[in-house]
Amino acid sequence: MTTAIPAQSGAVEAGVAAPPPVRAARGGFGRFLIRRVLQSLVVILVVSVIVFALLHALPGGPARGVLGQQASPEQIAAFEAANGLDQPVVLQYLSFLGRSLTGDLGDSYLLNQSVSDAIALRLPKTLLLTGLSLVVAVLIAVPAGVYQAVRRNRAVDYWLSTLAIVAYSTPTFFLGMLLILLLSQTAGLFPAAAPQGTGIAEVLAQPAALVLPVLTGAVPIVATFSRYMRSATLDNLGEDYVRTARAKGTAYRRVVLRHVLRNSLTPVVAMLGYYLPVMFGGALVVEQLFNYPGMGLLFWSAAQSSDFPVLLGCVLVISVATVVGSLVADLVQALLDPRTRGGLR
Amino acid sequence: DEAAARTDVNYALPANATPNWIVPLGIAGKLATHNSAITRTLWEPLVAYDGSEGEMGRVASADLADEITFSDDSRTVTITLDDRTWSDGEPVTSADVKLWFDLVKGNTDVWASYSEGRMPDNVTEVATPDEKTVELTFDKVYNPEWLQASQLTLVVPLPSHAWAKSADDETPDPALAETEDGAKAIFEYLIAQGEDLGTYATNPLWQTINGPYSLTGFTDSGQVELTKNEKYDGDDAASIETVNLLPYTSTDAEVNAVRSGAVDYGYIPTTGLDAPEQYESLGFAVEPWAGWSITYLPYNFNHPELGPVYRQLYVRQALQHLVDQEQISDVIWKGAALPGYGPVPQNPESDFLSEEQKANPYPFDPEAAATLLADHGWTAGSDGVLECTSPGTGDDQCGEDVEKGQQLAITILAQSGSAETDNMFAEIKSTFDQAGVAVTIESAPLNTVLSSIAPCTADQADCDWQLPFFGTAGSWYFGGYPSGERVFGTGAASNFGSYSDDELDTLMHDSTESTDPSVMQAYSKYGAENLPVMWLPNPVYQVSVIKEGLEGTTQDPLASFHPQRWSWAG
Amino acid sequence: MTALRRFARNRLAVVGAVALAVLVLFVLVGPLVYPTEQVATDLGAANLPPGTDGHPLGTDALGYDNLGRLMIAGRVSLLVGVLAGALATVVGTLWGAVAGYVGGVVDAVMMRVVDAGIAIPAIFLLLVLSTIVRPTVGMMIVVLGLVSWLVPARLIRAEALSVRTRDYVVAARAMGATHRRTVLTHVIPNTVGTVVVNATFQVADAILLVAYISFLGMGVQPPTTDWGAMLNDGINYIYQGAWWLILPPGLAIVIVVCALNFVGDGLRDVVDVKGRTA
Amino acid sequence: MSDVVLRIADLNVTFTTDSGDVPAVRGIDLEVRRGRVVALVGESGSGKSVTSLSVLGLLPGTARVTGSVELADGDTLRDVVTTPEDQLVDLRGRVASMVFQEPMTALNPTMTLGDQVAEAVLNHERVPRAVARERAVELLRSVGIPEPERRAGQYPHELSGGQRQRVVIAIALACEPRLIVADEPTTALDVTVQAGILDLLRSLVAERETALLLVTHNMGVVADLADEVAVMSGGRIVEHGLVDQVLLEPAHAYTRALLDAVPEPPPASSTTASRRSSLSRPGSTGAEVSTGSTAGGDDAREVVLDLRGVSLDYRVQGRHVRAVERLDLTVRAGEMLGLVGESGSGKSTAGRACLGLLTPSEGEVLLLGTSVARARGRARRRLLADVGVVFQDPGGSLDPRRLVGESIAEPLAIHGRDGRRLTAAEKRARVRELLDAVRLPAGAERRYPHEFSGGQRQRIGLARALALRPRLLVADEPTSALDVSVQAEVLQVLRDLHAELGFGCLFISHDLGVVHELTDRVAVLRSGRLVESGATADVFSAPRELYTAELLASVPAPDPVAQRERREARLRLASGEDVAPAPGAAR
Ligand SMILES: Nc1ncnc2c1ncn2[C@@H]1O[C@H](COP(=O)(O)OP(=O)(O)OP(=O)(O)O)[C@@H](O)[C@H]1O
Ligand SMILES: Nc1ncnc2c1ncn2[C@@H]1O[C@H](COP(=O)(O)OP(=O)(O)OP(=O)(O)O)[C@@H](O)[C@H]1O
Ligand SMILES: [Mg+2]
Ligand SMILES: [Mg+2]
Ligand code: NI
Repeated sequence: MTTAIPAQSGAVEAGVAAPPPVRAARGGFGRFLIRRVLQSLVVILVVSVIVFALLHALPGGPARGVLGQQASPEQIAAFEAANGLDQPVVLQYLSFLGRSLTGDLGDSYLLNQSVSDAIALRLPKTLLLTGLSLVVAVLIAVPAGVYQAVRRNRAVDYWLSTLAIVAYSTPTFFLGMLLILLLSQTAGLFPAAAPQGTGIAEVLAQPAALVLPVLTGAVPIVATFSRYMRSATLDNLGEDYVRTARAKGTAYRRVVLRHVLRNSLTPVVAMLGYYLPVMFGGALVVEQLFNYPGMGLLFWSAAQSSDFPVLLGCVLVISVATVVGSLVADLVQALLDPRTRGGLR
Repeated sequence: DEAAARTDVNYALPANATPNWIVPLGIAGKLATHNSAITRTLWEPLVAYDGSEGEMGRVASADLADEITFSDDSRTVTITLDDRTWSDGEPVTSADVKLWFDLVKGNTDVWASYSEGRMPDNVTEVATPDEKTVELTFDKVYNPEWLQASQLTLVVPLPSHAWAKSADDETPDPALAETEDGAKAIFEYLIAQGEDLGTYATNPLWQTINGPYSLTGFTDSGQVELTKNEKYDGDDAASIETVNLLPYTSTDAEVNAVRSGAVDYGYIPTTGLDAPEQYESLGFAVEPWAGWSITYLPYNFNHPELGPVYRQLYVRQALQHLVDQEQISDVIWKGAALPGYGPVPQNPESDFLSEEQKANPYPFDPEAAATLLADHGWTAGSDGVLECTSPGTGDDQCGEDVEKGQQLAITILAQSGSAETDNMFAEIKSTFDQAGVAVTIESAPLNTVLSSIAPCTADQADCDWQLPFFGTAGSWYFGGYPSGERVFGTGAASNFGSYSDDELDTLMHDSTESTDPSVMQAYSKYGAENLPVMWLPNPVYQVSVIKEGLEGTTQDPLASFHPQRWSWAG
Repeated sequence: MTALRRFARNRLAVVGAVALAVLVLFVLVGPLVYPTEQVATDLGAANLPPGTDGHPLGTDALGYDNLGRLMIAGRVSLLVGVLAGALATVVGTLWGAVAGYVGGVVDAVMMRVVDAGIAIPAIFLLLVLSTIVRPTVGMMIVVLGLVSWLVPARLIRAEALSVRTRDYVVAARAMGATHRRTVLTHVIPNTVGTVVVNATFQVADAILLVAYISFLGMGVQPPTTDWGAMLNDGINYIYQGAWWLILPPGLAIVIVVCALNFVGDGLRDVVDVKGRTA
Repeated sequence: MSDVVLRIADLNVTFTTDSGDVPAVRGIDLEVRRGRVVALVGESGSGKSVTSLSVLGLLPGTARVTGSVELADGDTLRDVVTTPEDQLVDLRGRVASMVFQEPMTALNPTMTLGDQVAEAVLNHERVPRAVARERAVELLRSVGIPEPERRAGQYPHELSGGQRQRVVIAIALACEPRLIVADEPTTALDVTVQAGILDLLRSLVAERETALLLVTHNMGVVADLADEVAVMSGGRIVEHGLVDQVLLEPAHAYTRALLDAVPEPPPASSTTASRRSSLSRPGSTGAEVSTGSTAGGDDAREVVLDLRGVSLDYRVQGRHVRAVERLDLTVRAGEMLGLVGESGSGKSTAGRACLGLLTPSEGEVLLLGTSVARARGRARRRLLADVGVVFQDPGGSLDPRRLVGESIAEPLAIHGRDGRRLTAAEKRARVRELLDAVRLPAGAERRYPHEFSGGQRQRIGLARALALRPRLLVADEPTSALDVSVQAEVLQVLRDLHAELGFGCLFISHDLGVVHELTDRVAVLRSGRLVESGATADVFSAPRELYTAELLASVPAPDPVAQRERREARLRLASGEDVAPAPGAAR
């Protein structure tokens, strides 16, 4: 082990020769950020290498998938030559890397679109829908989880737990179908399709159509987050500081909201960091079920049809989202819990 | 009534397949049927040959040819053109046909429908004696039916007065296409324009049309709006004012749209055939749309161990006896797949189909299968799996190259992702297992299956696949003329299992190059009896739901839609 | 003994444990009590509604008795679900706890590995894997574990970051405890709430994922099946109102996950010694 | 209505635990009147904290309460036992407030201290947030937190134990309640600060007629502050009376035993005649003998701990703050070194550095001759096998999710003994032995830390530190939460063990009495610097530094009369400091 002694507590950074006080602060965080960005670049690079390698490990190459079973060997050869697939993988990767650096992600084999266009078209829509789901979910799940923890082992807690589990173990697809069947086709309250149209504005102009897809996307997240929230809140309710806060005459509700809530957000924050790539990657099932072509569908069909440029483009977008999500989660946690700030160095 | 008042139709495109090409010159990856169907409503082909009128044949009203006359020696064909004009008022002329030939000839490397020795290679001369006549000379004698159904149909007269240029600001000059470089430049230009999806509804190039519809809307998400072409002067005029082609992300999304009334002509999953009432009560007719296709499992005749076994006709017969096509079609596919017994598509019926194929030479009969195998020296081993115990070439022996102790154990590599396919193979496994033929099912996505079954020889390492399936949406779709040289011909690219049979080769050769019309039937008979592949029920193109009152919706087995024939009753 | 009693005091946990036991009996002993043909298909008796011909839950598209099928399917689902869930939880928890506890370079490297794992979409990984591996139950468990340990790793690391600043962890360190010991006896037990919640989700995920990877060709092979696949097949019949194809597998999954969750809660109660203060 | 602020009648509290019911309080009656200070003393684990918690209705859910606890709100008496939670909220902090025994964990780790204090103000007064925050700063100042403006923005983990305790006190004072229940409010405080806090409390009582229920084990504090004393033992009040009477003429045998156990306070200062307690502990002679031998300078003994010019920094809001400056310390085998000093002076920090938990920014820590900072892996573990540790925070340093038995056995599990793993039975036997040594009942090993009283937890920590046979013991306030009788016994155990094993010991404490009695040499820290060190007897009898003298003078004596004298002496000293610094005061 050559690392710093782990047990050193959070903000303690003993042993570093004291640099000038004020610059130390900015330097510390600044250096942390720089280091994280560098690490992130490495992650993205590694991911692209892995994905590239895996793609090329697939038997047969993309030509069959793109051209279909009727394609002749000449056509396949022509396709491979045209797309540089006949070159050594390393060269292919380097040229991909070179182009990506200039912002050119190449052209889709199948869509008759450049990859950046294809992504630019779908990303905002996906972000909007999954983002809304996430916001709705957090707004419901956090209070629900806290409430359950406060009512631990009472009937409400059991019922909400069961509900969360049922919601979670129902395939999203089935859930969406049920919602459509009940709220759309039987009750006629909302349309069965998500808002159609290209722009965000157009989508937002049809709020009724957003209800079902957002709900379908939100339910599993509510189930997840509320469970984690309940558990973390339970942990914190047992801490001594809760007693101190109560002794001050802080109402229990306020104790929970002001003290316990913040300290219990750790798992939810970690999960939120994870949902960022999910948001960028799209929610396939919701997109499929509600006729809302987004990133999920783009990626899925590209994977199915070996549309390598699109696949790689999507993976790049998702990796950026991942590293950003992980960084944001770390920062938010450090913000919430001063003891963990040592990790930011 | 309500239907009569409507002037538009909403048609659901196949799930997760947004249109992305309208130029009548196909390039790789842009050949999806819905693309060509849209193209055909804008530009009529020289010869239309399809099943849109109930049986396969030429549909003269939908093409630009007037008369097609073959010379006595069948080497040349003279085509006179209908008296038609482009939407900008220019007449459709023989030069427009010539432009197509020039462009395709100069760009065989990129034109996606190219196949060596076929169009345009087999045309040695394109003569245009006058404005309305085209004379094609072929390199040898071909079957005229074949020529009409699968070669001339490829030709789409192009507006030479508008398209024969290589840049926006050039003046079109048909002569440019006659040079090789010129042809390349024009082709490139047109393709480049075609790659700009956003301008499909506005690019002036695509406004010069001669079909019953014009393209008035094309969104990024793939929604297409076709509006009746007022300048159309042919026999196939549209009745519906506006046709909206709607893209869907999945069958479920589409079904929801159908149920909410957003779609007039759509499709449902096969399970819908179980209880059609649920759609009928919504005012839809449920109609399976049979495709002009066959579905099969290719035997890998070059598999190191099983190849010799597959090469025994009696083995193939026995295995075919074990496939209960009727039950599978009825119960598992609920009628959304139709039994197929040979190399010729059986729906709709045609003159190509032989009585023998129709009658199914190898009906489901486990006992017959058992007898066949037992008679050739196969006995069940201790694990119940049949084993060759009597190798040799005698009549009651396993046959050439089949070794003693060879087990009849087959791994089927099946396309994944469809409940019907999964169930079909579960059923096949069950019956095969009971007959002592051990079956292991592996499944993989279509792409993976297709990528791992290239034709191979026994000494190649990746020649280990045994019996693959890639036919959830039909294994092979034919053009108008269902000749199988590309699938079953010795050494053909799509002859994955390396089947090779002299007699079938001859029959297939004749089917394109002899003028004897009965040759296809002979081919159908031989293919049904000799079993180059294992025949399976052929899934329909889709199970359509069509709004009551929408007429003229005869479903073309070539899977193309012809909105100009549609109309609202009343 | 006290742990058992503490567990038993949570009545729902006991109910959960009993439900799990009953389910295990159902899938293991059930077929002995209620034998049905689950190998050979019978298309002649396919798609029967409940109650016909002595099929209490009807038959499926291949003519298998649905009740019997539920039992057979449960074997795969329970085995894969629980083991894959356990694998993902164990690997993820250890990974996250070590990263969070040790910190520094080790943490950076370990968490960047997790980032990379999350950045490679699972669909894609499964797709590639499906062309490489042969689908066996063991393989499925490994593959499912492989794609699902990342989230618990992140979660537990976040918790470990704060647990490691606690005095009792510092104390362990001062006593010369190895990283291994500290992580196993102090860090992980004090993140148990999150671990337990995550574990139940992992099991639910795994059971449903089995059906999903069948789609990619990595699922169980006929004539075996699993609850997720049964449920997926059944959903196709949703508009026909064929509840008997949807509800039984759906309920089975929900019961397993619910039961595990309640058992998890019970376990939590065992470890969560402080209990309620309110 | 009379002046009664709190009336406890027939209070019974029983805890439900896995190992059966634990009766903690068995029928006590107590009354606290306006302006009176009632001290609750008694054996560790006798139910003092439980009683005080019940006053505010803060007992955990596992407690069953019968009887009545009435609080006077204006003119009405309200029974806390039956009042629903939402109405209690109004009483807490306003009518009665509480100082918790274990300050280390009593504060919310993620909220700034200023906010936590301000919250108490905001709960009962409608004032703007900014005003509340200013008030918080003032409160922090009044409890003697240095640089309160800056500290208000800090988080609890950035404070020393004593500082945290003062924050907790500040919170309790925030709304000027009619009753303050203070559970060992000065355990973590050094004597000077303690004296300040006591002065503060005394003035509150005098000026605002605040009633004070003071739980403490420090007889000096009792003598200094209390009007009445109630002595608890085994959940009952065994004796109750006025302070002079109880302390000087104890009636109950237990009280007598308790007073007997009070360690002899060090001489108040060079200028004050120390009034030795008539009942000197017999063991103290032994200590003095060993002191004598050390003073003689036996440098041949192995050095087990060597701090050479060690400086330690913390990082606070991005700035490096020096907590310890060039500290030199040596502890030899068999030697006990007392480390004393004001709260926040860096004692615990130095202790942590000895264990390698902090890396010095300057200097070097040699543990048993090896640098801890450089030892890694197995070597480090082997090194630490010979070191016993007691943390300042007895509650926090025990894993809440492990049984006490497991915690005590942990060093055994980590290191084994004599290079060999112990069997479960051996471990169990050793745990019993240790529990017995620190006077915890058998069966304690099967309970969880939170089920114990503060003093009991502290003994658990001590037991853990002694589980192996250490060559060096680093003990950070190991007896602060113990009542004198238990403390005496525990110290005796320590002494016996020391005699047997001959370990070196760094004994961090603010209890100068204990230090005086136990240690051979003493080092005095102030603001992170070593200001004085030498043989304990010498330093205490003739401090060279004024600071040391001040420390000594602040030690309260367990005799009310004597304490009054000491207090005056201290005040004289404090004012004298301004006039004429003592000669030789090197600042
Ligand atoms: N984690 C930390 N971060 C920042 N400052 C700290 C931290 N821990 C302690 N300090 C500061 O360092 C100084 C010394 O603290 P230390 O805990 O060593 O005091 P101490 O002598 O043990 O006091 P006490 O007797 O009150 O426990 C104090 O001013 C304290 O505020
Ligand atoms: N939550 C609990 N569960 C079970 N037993 C408890 C609990 N809290 C306290 N006890 C027990 O109740 C008794 C009284 O504890 P209390 O904390 O009142 O002691 P104390 O007089 O304050 O002692 P000390 O001086 O050591 O703090 C002890 O024996 C303790 O073990
Ligand atoms: Mg106490
Ligand atoms: Mg301290
Ligand atoms: Ni290490």
